[in-house]
Amino acid sequence: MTDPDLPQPGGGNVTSLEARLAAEALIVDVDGFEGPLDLLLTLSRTQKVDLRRISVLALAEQYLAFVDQAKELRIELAADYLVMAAWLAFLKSRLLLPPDPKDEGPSGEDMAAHLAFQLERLEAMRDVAAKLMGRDRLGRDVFARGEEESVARVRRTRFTASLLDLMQAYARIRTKDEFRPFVLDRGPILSMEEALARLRPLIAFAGDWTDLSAYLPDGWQTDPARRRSAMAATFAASLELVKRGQAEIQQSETFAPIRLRRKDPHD
Amino acid sequence: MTDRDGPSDRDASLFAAPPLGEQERMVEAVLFASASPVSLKELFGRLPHGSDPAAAVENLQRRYDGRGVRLVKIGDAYAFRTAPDLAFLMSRETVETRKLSRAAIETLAIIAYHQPVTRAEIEEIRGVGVSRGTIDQLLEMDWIRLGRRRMTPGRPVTFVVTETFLDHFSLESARDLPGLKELRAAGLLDNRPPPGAEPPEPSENDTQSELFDPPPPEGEPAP
Amino acid sequence: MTDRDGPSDRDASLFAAPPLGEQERMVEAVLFASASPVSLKELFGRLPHGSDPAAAVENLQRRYDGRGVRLVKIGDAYAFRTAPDLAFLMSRETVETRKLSRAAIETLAIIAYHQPVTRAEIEEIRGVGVSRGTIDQLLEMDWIRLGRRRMTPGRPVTFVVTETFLDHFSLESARDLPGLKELRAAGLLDNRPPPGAEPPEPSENDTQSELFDPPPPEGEPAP
Repeated sequence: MTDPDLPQPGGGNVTSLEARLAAEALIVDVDGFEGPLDLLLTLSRTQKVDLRRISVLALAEQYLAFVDQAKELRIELAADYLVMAAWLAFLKSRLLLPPDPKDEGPSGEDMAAHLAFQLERLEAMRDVAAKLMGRDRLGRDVFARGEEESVARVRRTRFTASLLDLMQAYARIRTKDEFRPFVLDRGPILSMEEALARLRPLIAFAGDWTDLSAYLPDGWQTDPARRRSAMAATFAASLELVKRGQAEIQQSETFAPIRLRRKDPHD
Repeated sequence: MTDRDGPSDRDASLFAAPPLGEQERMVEAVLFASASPVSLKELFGRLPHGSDPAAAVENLQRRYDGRGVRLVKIGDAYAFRTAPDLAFLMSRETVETRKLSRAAIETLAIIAYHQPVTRAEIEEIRGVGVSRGTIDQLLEMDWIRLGRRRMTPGRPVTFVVTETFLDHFSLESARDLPGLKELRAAGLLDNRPPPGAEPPEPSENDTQSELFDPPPPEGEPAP
Repeated sequence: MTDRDGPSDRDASLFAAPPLGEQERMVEAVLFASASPVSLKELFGRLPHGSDPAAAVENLQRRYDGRGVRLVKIGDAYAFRTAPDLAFLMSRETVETRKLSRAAIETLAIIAYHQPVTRAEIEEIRGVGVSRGTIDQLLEMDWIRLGRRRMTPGRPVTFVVTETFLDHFSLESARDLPGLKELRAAGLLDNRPPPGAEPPEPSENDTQSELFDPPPPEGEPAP
């Protein structure tokens, strides 16, 4: 798997036996890799140099050789490994061919530098993750009060919920809503009973003259068919309220807005 | 009891007991971290060979004399206890926590995601009525409060979440709550019941698991 | 908080704060009794009116310096913890902590060092998708929480570490993370987009955030 065509900086002391063993170990462990970047980082270690001085070209070669070998051994590689292989093949051609002045886009060097940065950053994160896990940890190195004291005096129930509860509850409601059976959806007809049931509590607050159209239910104003039905039903319902002496109605001239207000029983 | 092992003792010279001050620190840490009172015999077993826990306990007891906590003897064991005159400070420790009901958590979620939201809107989103007690409970917990009245006929009151709510859920603002798509992407939207909750009715569970295959529905503003 | 009311203040003379030594005992008792850190704000609420818990904590911290238990600061809160050098005595107290997967450990480290960080950024750094359940697990352990939404297209949610995280890893604040300065100096915490990358296209994921676009209304008490 080490590529004989490519010089390996600092890697000259790797005997072919070691290399073969390493290659086999990689094949066996392919499931253990966490994605192409992880594999690249492992491959880069065979170069035995500081990640900042790594040969990205050699690394690309190593990766492509690895993918070829996996194919030969009929190991099913996940799509992202193949995407990375395609990208590295592209990068390799960019690095080997003289730059085409007409070609726009990033240079091979920039792309290689970014890959080196990504590898360095991933390794740095792994280092600090290990350092973090090695710190004095609660319950292992330092300890909290073992016997919390509580004086049983005030017994108060406190209700609580976690953020997960909250988010899951919301998801539950909203996804349920999406699948509301179609038949339950309201048709374009608002019945007078519905309009009356709606208007009755609303009118109780309206001491001032208010345009009838303001009482149309939400979502019924835009669609003309729904609007007509809602307007008719609401108008009929308002007449019913007037008849019962609960409201007053007026229209200043023909086609002017119809206005409605609460009628106080004491008036 | 203080000088059991003379310097002639071979073990003691090989594995010299730590100085008494150090033993005192050790006893202090062990008693502090232990979930129940610790006997002298147990301390003897846990401290380095040749230690004298009785002397260490005695010194410690003097050190904590008059402090906010005391080293007290319970039976033949020792433990730290709050000084009796400060017991009044501890009364808050005894709260019993209970999970919020499903109706309450759903109502709360709708308020958090759609605030300011009216009661009618909550009912519309939940698809069932919201009992007065649920709103009252959330108000009493100081997780929701009244917002501006909606400028629509009837001028219904709206509900919004409070600072206390944000505090409890460690949120900087309600806007930071993830949307449905994000919930799904984060793997939070699955049909596993939330920890501690009773499993949802099977019928609903079935519907839900089917919901995750079609393109994710968007959260849409309440009407 | 620091300047206690002078004797001229009528309230202060009626309900005079206890002397600082007494306040110290009170803080000691409250912190000793609690296994989890107690914030200054909470101490302020529990101590008698006019107390200065900050000063009391400072005195206490000095008092416990070098003892078997120490008074440590965790974010804005304080707790007593056993001295790390005595861990060897505590084998009996050790609780088997849940084994975290390598993916979870790395994700946690990335959140800690890059916070606030979006899921996409975590995936970019690790070079692999964050598996379902990893974020979930860290949230459940209360080691991470939601931060502010990123003000970029799509307004993705971000993650930050919690006080529980700091407490667990004996950190006073996230600034004390090991190697943080070196990483920053080496530019490894920069958000460096890949060369030639298109600026991320606005995602259609924004429905939810639009919900919150109008400024949150001020609550006015119901008449």
